[in-house]
Amino acid sequence: MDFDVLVIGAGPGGYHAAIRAAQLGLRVACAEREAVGGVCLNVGCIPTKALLHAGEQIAAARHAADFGLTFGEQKMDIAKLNGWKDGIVKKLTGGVGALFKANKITHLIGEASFVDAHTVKVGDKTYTAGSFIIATGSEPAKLPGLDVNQVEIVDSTGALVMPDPVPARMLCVGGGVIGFEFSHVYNNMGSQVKVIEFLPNVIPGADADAVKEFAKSMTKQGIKIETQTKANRAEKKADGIHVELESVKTGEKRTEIFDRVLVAVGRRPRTDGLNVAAAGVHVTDRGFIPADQQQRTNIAHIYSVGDVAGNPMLAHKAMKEGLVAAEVIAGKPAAQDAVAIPGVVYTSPELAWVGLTEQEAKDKGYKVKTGTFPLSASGRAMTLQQTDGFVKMVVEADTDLLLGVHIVGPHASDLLGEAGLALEMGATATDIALTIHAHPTLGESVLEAAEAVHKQAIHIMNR
Amino acid sequence: MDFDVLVIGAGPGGYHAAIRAAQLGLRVACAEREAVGGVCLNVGCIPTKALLHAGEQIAAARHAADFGLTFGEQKMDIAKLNGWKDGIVKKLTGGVGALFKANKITHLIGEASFVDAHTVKVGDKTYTAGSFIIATGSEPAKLPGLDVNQVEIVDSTGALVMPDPVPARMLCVGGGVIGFEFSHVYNNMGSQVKVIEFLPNVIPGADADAVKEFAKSMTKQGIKIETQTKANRAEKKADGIHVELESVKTGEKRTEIFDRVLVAVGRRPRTDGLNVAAAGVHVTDRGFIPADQQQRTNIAHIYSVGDVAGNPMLAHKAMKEGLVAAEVIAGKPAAQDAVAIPGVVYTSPELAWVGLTEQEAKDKGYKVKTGTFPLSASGRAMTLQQTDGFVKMVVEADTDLLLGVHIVGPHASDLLGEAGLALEMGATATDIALTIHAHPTLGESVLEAAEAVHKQAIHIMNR
Amino acid sequence: APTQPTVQTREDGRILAVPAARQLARELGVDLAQVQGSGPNGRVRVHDVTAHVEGARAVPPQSAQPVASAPAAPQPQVPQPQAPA
Ligand SMILES: Cc1cc2nc3c(=O)[nH]c(=O)nc-3n(C[C@H](O)[C@H](O)[C@H](O)COP(=O)(O)OP(=O)(O)OC[C@H]3O[C@@H](n4cnc5c(N)ncnc54)[C@H](O)[C@@H]3O)c2cc1C
Ligand SMILES: Cc1cc2nc3c(=O)[nH]c(=O)nc-3n(C[C@H](O)[C@H](O)[C@H](O)COP(=O)(O)OP(=O)(O)OC[C@H]3O[C@@H](n4cnc5c(N)ncnc54)[C@H](O)[C@@H]3O)c2cc1C
Repeated sequence: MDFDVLVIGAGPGGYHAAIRAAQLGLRVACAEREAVGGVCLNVGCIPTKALLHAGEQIAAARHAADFGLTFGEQKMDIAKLNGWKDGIVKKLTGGVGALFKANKITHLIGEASFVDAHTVKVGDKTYTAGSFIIATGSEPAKLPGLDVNQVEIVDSTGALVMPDPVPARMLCVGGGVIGFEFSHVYNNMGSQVKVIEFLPNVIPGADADAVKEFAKSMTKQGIKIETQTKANRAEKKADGIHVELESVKTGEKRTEIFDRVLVAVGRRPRTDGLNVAAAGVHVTDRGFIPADQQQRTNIAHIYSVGDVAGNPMLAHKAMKEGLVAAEVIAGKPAAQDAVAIPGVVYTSPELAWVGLTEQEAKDKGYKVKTGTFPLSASGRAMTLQQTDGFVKMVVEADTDLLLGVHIVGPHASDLLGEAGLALEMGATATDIALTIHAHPTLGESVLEAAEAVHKQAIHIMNR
Repeated sequence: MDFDVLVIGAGPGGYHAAIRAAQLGLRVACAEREAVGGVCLNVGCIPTKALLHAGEQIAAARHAADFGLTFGEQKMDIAKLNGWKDGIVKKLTGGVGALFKANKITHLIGEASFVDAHTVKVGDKTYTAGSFIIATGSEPAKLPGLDVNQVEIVDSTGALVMPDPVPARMLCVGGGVIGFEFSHVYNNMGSQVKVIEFLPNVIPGADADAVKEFAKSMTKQGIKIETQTKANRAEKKADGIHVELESVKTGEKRTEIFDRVLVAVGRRPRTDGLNVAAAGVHVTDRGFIPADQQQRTNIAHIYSVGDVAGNPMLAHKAMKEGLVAAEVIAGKPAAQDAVAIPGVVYTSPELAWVGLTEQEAKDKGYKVKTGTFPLSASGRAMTLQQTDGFVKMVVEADTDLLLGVHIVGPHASDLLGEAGLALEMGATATDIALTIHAHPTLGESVLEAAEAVHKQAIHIMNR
Repeated sequence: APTQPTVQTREDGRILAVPAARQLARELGVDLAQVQGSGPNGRVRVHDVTAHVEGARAVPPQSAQPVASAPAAPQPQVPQPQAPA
């Protein structure tokens, strides 16, 4: 046996699994056919956040006039922007490479495919291992009629390279997390951005009130949102890309012209080239390789983690599952038993949530109480010049048990730490309300939302 | 009896007490001789944070060059800056006034003084009440030899009015929280700033490692820090304010010249004009009016909350104590039983902590383990261009019980929410390590610090 | 009759209890030091306090049990949080 564990894919799921397995004393290999770090570090979480930060600094410079700070002519060096972003990616992927070395993980370069349930081929070599962890991730879903050429019509990977000049008119097809993050970037960079979404609401999965507040702020910032709208086809002409849009409700069609079209209509699991059939691993109709709470597939010594294992396709879920798989293989009592998996849209304001939405809680039969505290009443938000948003808490009425927290606002993702821990600890709104939160912080709004559940928030009237 | 409760002072301690008492159905009055909102809203927490934000935007604009965003000539309209800051204060104090009205709290304008244990005089009227809450706060301590004139030699209140032009050379006497917040503001505004501190370390009370990391970043940003140094006297001359500085260790003296000197050497409780003696309320030698866990003074129906009740002099402590006093008076089972009171320096990076420092834990006899995760290994910190700092966790070795969390970094104050809740809930490092934290967030560094306690952080080598 | 549970006391004298449990104990006049915590390190949660009260109520009041004879103890409406499925 060449290795105790062979991990396929070095995205967040795979590299967390590999490192934890090595920490636990196992002999570990990790195969990767593209770049260490996977989608997340190379063309996902990290480069988008870099661009979002840059875009937000442009907006911040504009708002600085409110307190008397003004600037002369502003210049954006697009090549430098792309280079800076790439530098961060390189630093992080280089870091993962260094961690592989330091943890004595064998990095197998190339595409891995199963020969049988105990053997994997990478390049022209075959390797045996006691356990395998499939962490092959996902790729952008395609939309018929809109062929991605990564120039005018791009997917999330193409959209990461900011063109020079910035497109004047930008269409984002898909009003999910990824679509809005890019729309926010391009809007701040100066594009006129329209987002279309097939469903009646953007950011499916988030709390309806939170989505409403979020969409209001995006609209105020200049992003046009059209729900229940689809894009049928796109054609490049001299004056731009002609896109046929259709109202889902009325069937009415019209053509609009854009300079760049982003297709962001979801992601699908990736198992091409992996030849899992040779190992007898079950793949669902939709291409997922499902796993149990220990991340085991139908074949007991083959594990599946991350995007390929199922929804939600989020890096922190992949990481958790990677750690669980590694620990289980090392004989530890690990399980993916999380009460809730947080979600974040890293725009400004951010939209961040963890746990049940009000509607989900009701659908599950909970008797629900909610408490909401608007950031317009937060002193800290005022000093940060960012008062759009609120904290909303969903609580089981009889027991006061926290069920979900939904935040629109600056640093919302940082406030999720408390909310997530509270859910995992089985905390009540009272536990949060009785905990001293530093003043003046955005976290006080979490406290006030908990107080609002009991109609005892201090800085608003409780009705 | 005119009122069920008469609150003296409308700072955060007083106004929280008044509003909660009203929410609980009591007839409430609140006396205030200056401005509603107290030190905190008028000349403390809020205006400093406004100035800090403005200063940080200047620094951010400079760092934007890293990703290709440059600006022409930058102008700071100081009058507008002061006006913007005052506007936020006005909005918040106006808000408290509106909450008083909406909650039917009688606002008594003027200085309150006890006539006897059941009667208070405000202006030329006397009022009786069932209970009294003393929330008279604190004021800046004075330093012999440095007479505050609020022009060249200022205390924190004078320092809040940014002069035009900004002083070229600024001395801050006192390296505590308030001193550093102002030093950071003035440094970002373009002053050459020196901070002197009598003690061997700045930010007394914070964890030694955290203070070291914090001071390193402040120094890197251009603030000169001299510890074990005191200021003996200051004299205004034609070329500036001549200040005699003395080394505490060697006794060596020298004179340096500044354009503005800030005296920030602590605060002292304020009971002048209150005539507590008439009520028989005990006052300590240092001027505090101590209270028990229910905020009762030695006189059972007279309560004391906030700065006047004792250290730490922090707004969120005042708020908590205000709520407790009100609830106790209303017959509720409240107590000031907080495990820990957080502290924050709102500079960039922020220094924020809650619970025991490593040294305090050791001094209390705990067998201690620690875990530290540097922000230089955080992807989120990189995208925010703010990688100075770390998260340090102090844990009881045998039980894994969390004892303290110490953070230097951006949004550190927002991350305290999780840390504070964890302490109050009696959480272990394992509880935090097993909770999914969204990626990419700064909160992941809290998770990684918890993992580091167990030598299992993913993004660093654990030694 | 059930005997008083032996409650581990920590060396630092701290009784580990979540904030809501501390508040409920005050409300019901329960001495937290007498409550057996079900969490890690003996951490007391809300349901531990209610279970303690119910256990005490099942036993005829004795002078040794301050819980049942606490004057301020109202008829408790006992919340019992359950983790969501
Ligand atoms: C634009 C964008 C922004 C995003 N932002 C966020 C965010 O902010 N937060 C968040 O939580 N999530 C975000 N995501 C989602 C996140 O990137 C994924 O959930 C995460 O990368 C999944 O990790 P993984 O390890 O399962 O797979 P991946 O990251 O997809 O990695 C799989 C790896 O396996 C390799 N591989 C596949 N097949 C083989 C094979 N046969 N042999 C060898 N190697 C193979 C691939 O080359 C790849 O490197 C974003 C995604 C995108 C596209
Ligand atoms: C520059 C600065 C920055 C600060 N930043 C922070 C921070 O970021 N976070 C934090 O937690 N804390 C901060 N503090 C400390 C914080 O302001 C105090 O802890 C807080 O204001 C205390 O609240 P209090 O209600 O006890 O008293 P105060 O806010 O001092 O209010 C007392 C009120 O009582 C009134 N009063 C006094 N005597 C009488 C009388 N006899 N009759 C009628 N009225 C009377 C006063 O006029 C005053 O309005 C800061 C302080 C300063 C100076």
